[in-house]
Amino acid sequence: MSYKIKLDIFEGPFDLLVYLIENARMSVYDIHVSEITNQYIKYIEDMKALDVNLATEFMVLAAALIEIKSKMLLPRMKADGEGLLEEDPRTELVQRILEYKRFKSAAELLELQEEQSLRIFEKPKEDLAPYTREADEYLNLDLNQFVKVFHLFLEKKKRLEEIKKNYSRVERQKISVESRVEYIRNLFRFKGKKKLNFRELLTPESNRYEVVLTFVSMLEMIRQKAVVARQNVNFGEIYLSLNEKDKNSGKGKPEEGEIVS
Amino acid sequence: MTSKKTIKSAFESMLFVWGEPLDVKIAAEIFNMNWKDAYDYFKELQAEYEQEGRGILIREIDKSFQFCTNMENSEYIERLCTPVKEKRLSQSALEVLAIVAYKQPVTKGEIESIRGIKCDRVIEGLMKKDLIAEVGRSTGIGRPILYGTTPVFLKNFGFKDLKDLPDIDDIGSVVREEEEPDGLDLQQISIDFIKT
Amino acid sequence: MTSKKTIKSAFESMLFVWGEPLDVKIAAEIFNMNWKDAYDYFKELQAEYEQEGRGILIREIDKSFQFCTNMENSEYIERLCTPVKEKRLSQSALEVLAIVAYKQPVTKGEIESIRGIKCDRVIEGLMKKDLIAEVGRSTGIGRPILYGTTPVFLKNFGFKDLKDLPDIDDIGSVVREEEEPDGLDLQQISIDFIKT
Repeated sequence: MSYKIKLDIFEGPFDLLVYLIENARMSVYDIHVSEITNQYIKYIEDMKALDVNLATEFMVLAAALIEIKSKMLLPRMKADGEGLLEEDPRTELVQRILEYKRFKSAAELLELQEEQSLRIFEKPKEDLAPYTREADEYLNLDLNQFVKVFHLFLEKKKRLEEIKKNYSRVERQKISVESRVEYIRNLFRFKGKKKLNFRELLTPESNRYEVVLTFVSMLEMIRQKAVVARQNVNFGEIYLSLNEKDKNSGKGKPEEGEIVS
Repeated sequence: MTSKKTIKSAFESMLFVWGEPLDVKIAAEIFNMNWKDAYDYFKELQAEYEQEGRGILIREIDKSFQFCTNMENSEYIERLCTPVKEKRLSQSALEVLAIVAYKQPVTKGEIESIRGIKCDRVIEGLMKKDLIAEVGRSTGIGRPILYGTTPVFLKNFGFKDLKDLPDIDDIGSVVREEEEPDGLDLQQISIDFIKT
Repeated sequence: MTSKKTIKSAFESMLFVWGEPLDVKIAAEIFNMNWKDAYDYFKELQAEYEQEGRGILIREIDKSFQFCTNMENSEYIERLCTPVKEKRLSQSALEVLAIVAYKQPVTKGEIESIRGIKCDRVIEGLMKKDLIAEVGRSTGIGRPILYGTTPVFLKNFGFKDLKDLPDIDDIGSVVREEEEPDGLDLQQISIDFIKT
């Protein structure tokens, strides 16, 4: 028999093997390994003679077939004669052939589907430009995420609180704007003056924090119209004078009345 | 002889694939039929689509026919074609939003003292997205702005009103602890100083 | 409330303009309706077109719908114009595609072990055609890439979804029944012989 074919029409060694088995009208479940192996090897040799570039996988299967063929020659009875059959050396090969055949059939089926689908036509998208507007931005807000994030945050915070509780806070005592305003009011009273230099509001020990705090407090008092400030030159002295007209007009705090009167 | 039904079905397919107005002459040639018959078939098809109030119609332009969409649906097509950009809130934005939601009305200082970090940019971002808004001014020193959530916030989360907000255990205690006087508020100020 | 008729008409317009398969989710969002209702409307439309034996039909692909021509009219369409046809897949490509379709997610190694031959080039080709895609990595040694089919595969082969694939265990018998005894397959091969 001479095969005038190119090997590349076979999709792989299994494809060739399946072809040979079917061509020989053999059952996959009862392959005459010796016969098939001879045919298979003959095939490959013919190909080599024709200078066909053979994929190594074809040789791998050839080797596997030869191995199965040799195993078939060995008695499959156990040496002790208990009659237990060793596994048929062809089993794995049969499984693989069957699996390959299943997918080969599936491929044929896909081919049919493809053929039908090629007879169905779509139309391209219309020109959407007349319909397109500016992109709508929308916010993806997920309530669960919202609550989860906040829970995490609260937990973190609570843990921090726990840690803080175990340590006593060592901090410079700081004064609030309110108490500083109060202090400045009292200063006016103690010194019995209507006018004070900004420097006089500070002590020589005042640090930067206190300077800033005093300044902010002064601004707050100006806003409340409790004092009037004057600065004759840039970076010059600031003079503060109690605002005589501040007659409980602003916040209506009783202390304010006291100072003024 | 090809049946009328087959021809009309084929005309539909041809109109669909062709896209552009299809000349009756071309269609007639394909079926080897006379022009008038082909024209009548197209008119029948056109009438069918119109009667059934379909979303696609057949229009006649200079002895050619073409599928087109029903004008009445242009609004929906517009919505279909409008691209949508999805945005998500960042972790910090969600945190600030939660604080505002649960503590409103609230000042920036309070938010910052709870989170222990500056929030100007985040607050700005949430305002831009219309999720929070200025709702007034505190009577405290400096009369700081008070923030609250907006109807957009409720809508986005699907709340009917603020009472719909899920209960968060311990939220009160955690937030309150931080409010104690002598506290973080001043620390916050000192942080600001260092920065500048 | 928008009437059912209006919605179905709008869906038709949208399908027509869109051309590509239109995701039911997108259509549902436009009408603020739930997914299932939108899906049912599409199915109703699909049935209407089918019953009337129209030249255009609606096909379902992966939870999307698309207008397409009736297969029976392909002859006339081809007479009208020469549609750009995608090239048919080679035998080996079909085999690999079948393995991926039925065994997905699947590694290259598994495909090669079934076919008994290397498949790199074929896989590459199928990826380029967007019929298969990387869908993840196996937890096995070397964490090999896993392949699966794409929506393009469903569309090109006319499957609604993966469940639409014929049962593989029945395939063998079905195909065998269709073959004439002593088989066309062999004849086919011998024809090939002469060709080469």
